[in-house]
Amino acid sequence: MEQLIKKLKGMVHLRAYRKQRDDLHFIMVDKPQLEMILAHLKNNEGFTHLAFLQAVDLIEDGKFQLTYMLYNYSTSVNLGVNVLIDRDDAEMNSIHKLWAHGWQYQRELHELYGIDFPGSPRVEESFVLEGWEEMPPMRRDFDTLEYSDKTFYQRPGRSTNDPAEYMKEKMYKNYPPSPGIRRDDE
Amino acid sequence: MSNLSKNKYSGYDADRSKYPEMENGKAVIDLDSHKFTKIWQGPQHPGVTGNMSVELIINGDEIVWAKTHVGYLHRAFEKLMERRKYIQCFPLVCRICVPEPDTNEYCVSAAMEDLAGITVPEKAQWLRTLNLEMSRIASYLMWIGGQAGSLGMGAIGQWTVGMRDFWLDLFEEMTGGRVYHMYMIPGGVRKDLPDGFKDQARDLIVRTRKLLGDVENTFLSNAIVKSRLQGLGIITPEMVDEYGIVGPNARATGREYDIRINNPYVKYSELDVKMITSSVGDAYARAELRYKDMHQSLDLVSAILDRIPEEGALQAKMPNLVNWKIPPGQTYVKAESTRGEHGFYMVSDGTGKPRRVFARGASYTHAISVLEELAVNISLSDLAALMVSLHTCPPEIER
Amino acid sequence: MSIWTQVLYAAISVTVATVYGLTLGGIVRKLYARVHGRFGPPVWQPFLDIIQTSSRRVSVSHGNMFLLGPVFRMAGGLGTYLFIPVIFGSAVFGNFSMAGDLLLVMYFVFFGQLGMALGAGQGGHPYSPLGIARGLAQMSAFEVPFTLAVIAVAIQYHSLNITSIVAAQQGSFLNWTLFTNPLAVIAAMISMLGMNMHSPFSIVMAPQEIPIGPPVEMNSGFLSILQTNRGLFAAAKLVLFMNLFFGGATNLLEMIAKTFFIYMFSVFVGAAYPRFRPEQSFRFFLKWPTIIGVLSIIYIAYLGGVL
Amino acid sequence: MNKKHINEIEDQMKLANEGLPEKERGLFADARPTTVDAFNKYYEGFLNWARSRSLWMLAFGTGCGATELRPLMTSRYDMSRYGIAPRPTPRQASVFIIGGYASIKTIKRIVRSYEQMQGPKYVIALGSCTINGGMYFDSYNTINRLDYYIPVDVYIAGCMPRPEALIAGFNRLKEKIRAGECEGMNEYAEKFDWFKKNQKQIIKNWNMPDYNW
Repeated sequence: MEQLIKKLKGMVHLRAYRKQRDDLHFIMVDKPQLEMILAHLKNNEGFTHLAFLQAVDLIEDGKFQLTYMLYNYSTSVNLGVNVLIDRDDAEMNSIHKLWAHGWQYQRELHELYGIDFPGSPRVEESFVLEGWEEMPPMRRDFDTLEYSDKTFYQRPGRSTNDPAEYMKEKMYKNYPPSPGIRRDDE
Repeated sequence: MSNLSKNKYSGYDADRSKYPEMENGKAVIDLDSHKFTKIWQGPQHPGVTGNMSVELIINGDEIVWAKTHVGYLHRAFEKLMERRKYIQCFPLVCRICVPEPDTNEYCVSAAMEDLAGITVPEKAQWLRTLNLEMSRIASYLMWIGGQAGSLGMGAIGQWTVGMRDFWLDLFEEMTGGRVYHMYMIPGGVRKDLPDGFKDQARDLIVRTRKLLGDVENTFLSNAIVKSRLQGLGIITPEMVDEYGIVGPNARATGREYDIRINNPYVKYSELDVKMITSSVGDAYARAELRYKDMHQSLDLVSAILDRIPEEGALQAKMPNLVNWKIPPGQTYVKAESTRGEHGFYMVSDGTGKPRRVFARGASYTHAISVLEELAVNISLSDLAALMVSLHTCPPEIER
Repeated sequence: MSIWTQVLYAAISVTVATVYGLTLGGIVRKLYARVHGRFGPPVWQPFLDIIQTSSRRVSVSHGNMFLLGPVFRMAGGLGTYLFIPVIFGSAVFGNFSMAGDLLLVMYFVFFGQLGMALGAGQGGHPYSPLGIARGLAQMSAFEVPFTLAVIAVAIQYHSLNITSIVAAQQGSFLNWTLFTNPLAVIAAMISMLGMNMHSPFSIVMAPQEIPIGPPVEMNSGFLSILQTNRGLFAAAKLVLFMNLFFGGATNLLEMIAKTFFIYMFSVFVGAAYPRFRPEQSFRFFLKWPTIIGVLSIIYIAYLGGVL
Repeated sequence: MNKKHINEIEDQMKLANEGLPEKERGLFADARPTTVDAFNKYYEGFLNWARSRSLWMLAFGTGCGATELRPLMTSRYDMSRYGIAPRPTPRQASVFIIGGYASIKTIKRIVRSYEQMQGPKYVIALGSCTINGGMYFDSYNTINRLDYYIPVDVYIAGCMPRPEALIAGFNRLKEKIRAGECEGMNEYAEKFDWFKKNQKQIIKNWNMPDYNW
C-alpha cells in the first residue's frame, strides 16, 4: 500500500492520505484529476470494485466532500478517494463510463444533494422522491423536523423526555441520589 | 480503458437481436404501434419482492424493456441519524433491512468503535458472530421460501417461513426482540446467553437440517424448477466489476469475494468459513449456492456455540453513551449479509451526533442496473423468480 | 315425465352439484393446508366467501361485455353439467342427457372459457388479456389429447351418447374404460391437470406473474357468480370424466367417492410441483399426452382393443 | 333555477379528473363516491357475520410491517384458520393492511388501491408509525397519522406488532364488523372533500384521477 501511495504521489497532487485500518485507506485528490486517478486505479492497480459513491455536506466550509470507495479483490484493501467540490456550484464529472452502476449514485446525489453530474444518464430522473419541491433534503440546512411539523398532521400527545431526568423522576423517585451513579463524562 | 466498450451506456447492452425493429443497434419500441404493452409490476403485486415496482414494456409474454422504481420505503434514515445521538441511531438502523437487521447493527456499532478506538471484548465478539450467523440463516430461510413461491410452489415457503419463526424465537430468547434485536451496542453486546440456549439452538439446527433435506428433495431436485431456473438471469464474470455485484450473486459467477474470508471481521478469522463458488452464474446456480451457504451457516452456528467462552466481559469500558462524543474521522465498515457486501460509511465531526451515515445495501445495484439488464428478453412469468433470485431487498436501496 | 318435472329435477341436481363442488373446493384448500403444515380454512369457507362477495354494496362494471362475461361462464358451466347424466339410471340426476351428446358437452366446456375471455377483455386491465391469451393457448393445447381420448372412447363404444357410454361400462369394474382402453384414460387424465388449472399448469391465474389473470377486474356480484360456477363446473368436469372413463355411478355415494379420487389426482400433483412457464406448458401437452392419445386411437381402431 | 345555473352545477359535478390526459379520462369514474346505506337490520347482521368470517386481505405490503404478515400467513400462525386470505387485486379485497409507515410515494398508491376496493372495506393500520409517526415522526418523507388520508378501523400499536397482536387486531376488526361499526366506506364518501384536501396537500404531483373506482 505504501508503494501505491508513493506512486500516486508521483502522478497526482495528493492533498491528504490517512490510514484508517490495515484494509482501509483514504486519499484526497483535486477535482480535475479525479477521473484520471479513478481510471488508473481501476485499470492498472486492480481496484475494480466500486462499493459506493457518496457525499458529505461540509456546510461550514461551503464544500461537499465526495467519497469514491474502491476495493481491490486481490489484496482485499478498500481505498476511499475523497474530493472536495464547491457547495454553491455543485458539479462533478460523471464516472458512468468507468462503472456501469455509477449513474445510480449520481442520480441519487443529484436528487438528495443537488449535485449535478453533466452527461450522466438518467440523472434528472427522480430516485426516491416524487413531486419534491423543496431544496434537496439531505443538505444540512434542510430541517426535516420543521418540514414534517409543517406538512404532516401531528397527533397530540407526543412528548420528548431527557432520559436522565425521566429515570430519576419515574424509577428512582423514592431513592436518595446515589453518589455512585456516573452522570456525565464531559 | 478496455472496459469502456462493455459499458451499458457506450455499447454493451442486453441482447435484443430477437426484435425485428432495430435502428442503429437500438430496439425501437413504439407504444402506439400496438405491438407492445406497458405494464407496471408493483408495488401492489404479490410477485414483487417488497414494496418496489418495475415498469415493463412487454411484447406478448416477453419483456423488452424494464425500469425499476424505488422510493416507496424511503424513510430518510441517513437524515434522521444526523439529528440523533449516536446511541439513538440503533433503533433506526436495524430497520434498514428487515429480514436481516443484525448486519446493520453490527456495521454501525463497529463503525463507531473504529472511529472512537474501542476494542470489543472477546466474549462479546463471539456473541456478535453468533447473532450474525443466526440472522443469516433466518434471512436465507425466508429467501428460499420466496424463491419457491415465485415459481408457484407455496409449500416450501410455508415450511421455511414457519421454521424461520423458530429461529426468531431463539432470537427472542437471546436478545428480547423478535424481528428487531438492537442487541449489539457500541463496545459489545447487551446481555449474555440465557440458560439452556445452547441446547435449544442445537436442537433447532437438527430440525433445520431435516427441513433443508426436504427442501432439496422437493425443490432443488425438481425437474420443473431446474427447467425454469437454469439459464435464467445469467450474470457473466465480466458484469461483476461493471455493476458492483457482490455476495452470492457474484460468487455464483466464480468471483471469490466473501467478506467473512477476504476481510474477516468479528471472529470469522478463527472459524472455518469455506468459499462457496459456482461458475454458471444463472438463477439455479445462485439457489444452489445459497442452499450450501445455509448448511455452512448451520455448521458455523454449532461451531460458535462450542467456542463461546463462559466467562468474560460483555462490553468494553465505555463513556456515558447518552453524551458520547466521537473524535472527527471517517470510516467504512462492511459485513457479509445474505445479499452481499453490506457496509456503513460513517463520518463524525466531533459532536455527539454523526455528521453523515451512509448504508451501502447490496441490493442497490442488484435491483436497479442489474435487474434492468437481466429482465430484458425473459418471459413475464420469470420476472418474479429473477427478482427473488437476485435477492433484492427494497428498504436497503432507498433507506 | 313432463317438462316441469324435469326442470325441477335439473334444479335439484344443479344445486347438489354446486354444493358438492364447493365443498370439494373447501376440502382441497384444507388438503393443501395440511401439506403446508397448517390447519387451513374450514371446509365451508367457499360458501362464506360467496356470501361475502355477493354482499358488497357497490360494484364496478366496465361495460356490457364485462357484465356478460360471468354470465357466459356460468352458462358454460350449466350447459356442461345439464347434458351429462350424473347418476346412471336415476331420474333426478339424469339431467337432460337424452337431448345432448358428448360433442355438445365439449362445446360447452369451451363456451364458458370463450365467454369469459370476451367479458374479461373489456375490464381494461393489462393482466386480463395476458391471462386470456395464456388460458386460450393452454386450452387449445390440452384439448388436443383430450379430444383424441374422446375420439378413442367414441370409436370404442360406437356412440357419442354419454348415457350409452356409461351403460356399456356397467357390469364389472373390468368394463371401465380405465381397463379396456388405459391409454385414452392416461391422455385424458393428463389433460385434466390442465383443465383444473392446478400447478404445474396454473399459468392462467398465476398470482406471482399476472395476478390473477382474467378475473382481475371482476368484483362483487360478478365474482360471486364466477365462484359459484367454479363449484358447479368442477363437479361437471369430474362427472364427465367419471362417466367416460371410470364407469359412471349408480348412486350418489359412488359418484362422490369416484369424483373425489379423480380430483385428488390433480390436487396431489398440484401440491408437489411448481408452475410451468406458459410455453413449457403448451409444449408439454402437445408432446407425450398427444402421442399417447394417438396411440390410444390406434389401439382401439386398428388393434380392436386386444393385444 | 335557470338553465345556466343547472349547466354550471352540472359542470361542477362532471369529470374532476384533472391532471389526466384527455384520452385517459374516460377510463376512470367521473362521479363522487356515494354513501350506501345498510340493508335492514337483521339481513345486514347476517351479511356482517359472513363478511367477518371471510376477510380478503389486499396483498400490498406497504411497509416493514409486512414482514410479520408472512409468519401470519404461513404454518406457524396460519391466519386462514380465521377465514383470512390474501387477495392479489384490490377489486376483490375487503381488508387493507397498512404495514407501517407510509411514505409520500406509497400513500399515493395506498389511496388509489383503497379507492379501487369495493365497499364495505376495512383498514387495519399496523405499527406505531401509522398512529403518530412513530420513530419517523421527524422524517420529511413519511406521514404521521394515517386517518387523515383514509379512514382507519383498527390500529395495532407496536414496532412492529407481533403476529399474535395482529391476530388480536383481526379479532377486534371482526367484532367491530359484526357490531356494524365499520362504515369506513361511507365515512370516506361523506368526508370526501376533506380527505382529498389532505391527500393533495402532501402528494405534490397529483397525476392521478380524483376518483378511480
